[in-house]
Amino acid sequence: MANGEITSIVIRTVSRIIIPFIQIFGLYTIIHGEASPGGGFQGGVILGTSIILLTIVFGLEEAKRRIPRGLILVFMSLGLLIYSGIGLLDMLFGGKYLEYTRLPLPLSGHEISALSILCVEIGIGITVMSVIILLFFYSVRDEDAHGINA
Amino acid sequence: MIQNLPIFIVIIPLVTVFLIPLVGLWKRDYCFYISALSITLLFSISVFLLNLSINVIHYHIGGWEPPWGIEYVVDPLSAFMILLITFITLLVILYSKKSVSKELPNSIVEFYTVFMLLITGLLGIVITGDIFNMYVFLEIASLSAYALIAVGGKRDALLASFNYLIIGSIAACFILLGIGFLYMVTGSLNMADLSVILPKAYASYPRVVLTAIIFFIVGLSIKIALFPLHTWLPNAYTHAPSVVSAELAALMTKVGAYVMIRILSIFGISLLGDVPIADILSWVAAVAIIIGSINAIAQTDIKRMLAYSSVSQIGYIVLGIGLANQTGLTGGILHILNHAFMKGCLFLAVGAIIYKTGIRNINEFQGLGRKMPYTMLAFSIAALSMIGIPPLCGFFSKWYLALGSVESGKWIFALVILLSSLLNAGYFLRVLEKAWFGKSIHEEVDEAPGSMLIPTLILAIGCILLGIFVTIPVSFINSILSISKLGWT
Amino acid sequence: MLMELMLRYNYWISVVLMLIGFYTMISKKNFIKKIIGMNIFQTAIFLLYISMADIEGRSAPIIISETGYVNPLPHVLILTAIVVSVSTTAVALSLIMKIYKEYGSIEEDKILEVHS
Amino acid sequence: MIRIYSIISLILIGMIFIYVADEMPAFGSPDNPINNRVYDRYTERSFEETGVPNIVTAILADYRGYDTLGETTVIFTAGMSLMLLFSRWKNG
Repeated sequence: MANGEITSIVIRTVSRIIIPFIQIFGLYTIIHGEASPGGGFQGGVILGTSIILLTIVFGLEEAKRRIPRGLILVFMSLGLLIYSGIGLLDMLFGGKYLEYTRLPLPLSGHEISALSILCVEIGIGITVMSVIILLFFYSVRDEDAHGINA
Repeated sequence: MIQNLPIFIVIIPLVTVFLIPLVGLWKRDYCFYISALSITLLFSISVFLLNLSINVIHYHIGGWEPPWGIEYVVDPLSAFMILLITFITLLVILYSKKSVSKELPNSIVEFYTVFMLLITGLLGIVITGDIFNMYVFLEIASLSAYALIAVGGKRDALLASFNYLIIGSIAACFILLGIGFLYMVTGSLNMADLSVILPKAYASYPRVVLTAIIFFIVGLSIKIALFPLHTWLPNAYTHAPSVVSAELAALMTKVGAYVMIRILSIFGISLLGDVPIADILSWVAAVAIIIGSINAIAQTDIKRMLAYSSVSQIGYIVLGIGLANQTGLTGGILHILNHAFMKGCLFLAVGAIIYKTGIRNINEFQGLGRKMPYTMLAFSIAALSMIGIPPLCGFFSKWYLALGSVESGKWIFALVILLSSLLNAGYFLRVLEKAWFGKSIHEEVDEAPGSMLIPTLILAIGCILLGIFVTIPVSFINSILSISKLGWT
Repeated sequence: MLMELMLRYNYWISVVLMLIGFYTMISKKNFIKKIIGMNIFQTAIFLLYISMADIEGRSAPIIISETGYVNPLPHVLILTAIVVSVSTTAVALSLIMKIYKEYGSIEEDKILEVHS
Repeated sequence: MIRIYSIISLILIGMIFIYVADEMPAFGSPDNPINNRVYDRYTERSFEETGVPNIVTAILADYRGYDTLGETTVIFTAGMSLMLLFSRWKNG
């Protein structure tokens, strides 16, 4: 229990199995947000919780080894960059900001727009996921430093 | 490209915000240069926009026309506010290099990121023509303000920030409620569209519309710290880092006042004629002016004194809004401009003094005038301007406000302005007397570094110039008032 | 009278929740309780928005049904407002953590004692 | 003391709500003014204009996509604010 990880073999095995499924469900929620309830925020939060589960079960050190701080920072910016980048691209091709149909793709107007919406949702998902992970990492680290469980 | 200029006002700081942490991972000193570069770019764009704004620019984001999509409106008033924000921020950013690396040596990257987010929020609030979009950007600005206040020197900053957060989120909830009520009876969120529909909605749902006004006014009064909802402000400004104090004092409350003007003009004369909201606002503002000044006299901490002085100065702006006539509103908007310069200059000067000496207590200011002559000179100019000595800019906004109150037959407000000028003189002259004529008790203090001194002096010179050439801003404000059609005057 | 109330029961529910949240927010001394109050207040507002979007007998705004849809715009606004609320809560909780580290308490009374 | 203040403000706000809630549009009625202005275009034409069957997503990411950018920025702000707070107060 030194760095807060759970030692029970049942929980460790079950989480090892369940985490990929949570992540798949998160991706499904993001991608299927166009046709059913869901979207970037919801899916991003689900993806984030899978990492939170990983942290709770396998400890902060393991989670940090897999997801370093710099990566979270890059992801946080990347999501927003995708979103605003799409807007800037639209502007580059002569439209207004976020006027999706102006992208020069060999597709019909509303297909381009649907595609752009998908990209935007993915961008939102990335940002939300990394912020959720960041929130959890920081709060856990702080508690460790203070030694409430020590 | 030129028709896309309005969106760049928000996109440039936003893109800077993503770049800063990425560059910061590699080399943290570059954060300052990126921020300064982007603000310079913004400043030049906003000068350009001010010229274009004579014909009001409507920018439909995503190509969707207003009631369905979000619209950006650049009319002279918002162009003026954008120019003010970018100019003051440019100076504050230049000033921040030394100050931040001393006060927050471990978190320069994060500081500049959140600071640019604050700017993004402020610019977004000003430029948008959609009421819900305004709420979103208000929250960006508020959230970053909470964080920026919390990183001030002492642990009290955390408490001040938390208090601000609680009160600020009550305000945000009220504004959200107000938006909800308006949307409930109109079905639209666009400001221009709302002002067309509202008279009809008012006929069938008078109470809902009135309640919406009340919630907006109360929420915004909290955000701009109008007495008696000002309790968060003194602690927040006192404990924030000096750069943040200057930025918030000079701009955040002004943007709140701007939003108040916009919201009131949505409701328009037909609605505000029925209820004495303007009267109530001006009476509350009069009380705020007096109470703020009296509180300021009682302080010994210089930053806290300036914070209470802010409470009183916000009273002036709201008085101008509440007077609801052309002259009064001219005074109010002129005071937004003048107070941004004066308070910015005062907080930057005090920041320089704290940077060099660590002094915050007024009684220890003795002899500083001889040790840091240029900083104290800037401080004195801004202080005299706050008191309202004629050739300086503070006099003229008070003059217009007094004229406006006489015009609407409310002599008592002119008296309030006079009385408050005397009180201002009371607390500022005390500092000036100590600084210039007191016996020096500091031996090895010298002048602040140039990068801090120059922005402070520019603002001080601005105070003089705005006073001498007062006709330029006044005629510009008059053209704002005629073009922007601020409905309730 | 009762019928009148029943016609608008959704508003009354959210009003009661709002008042509970507001009271908790300003009267409780414990910081966490304040944040809980803030969340209740915000959720009550979300409820108000969502309930005013409703149209009886119509379905969720996804294009599959033939019965018509409820008003979709409040849902969108509330998705935005929820994220704002989450962010505010996150910042507030991290502030509370820092306050606890600095003062050793999250009760306003005790902090003021430590302070003086 | 704070209790008295909070009860007073509670009563004030409660009174405002009692004053207003009576008059609000009825629950669930299709004639409410909320459905006047933008409702029709969103529900009838959003699929052909954006190509997305979920109307909420269509508005969220297209019609009012800029709000969503702002909202993503809000959560980004929360993340950066946290980093700022924790980096500043690292050693208490």
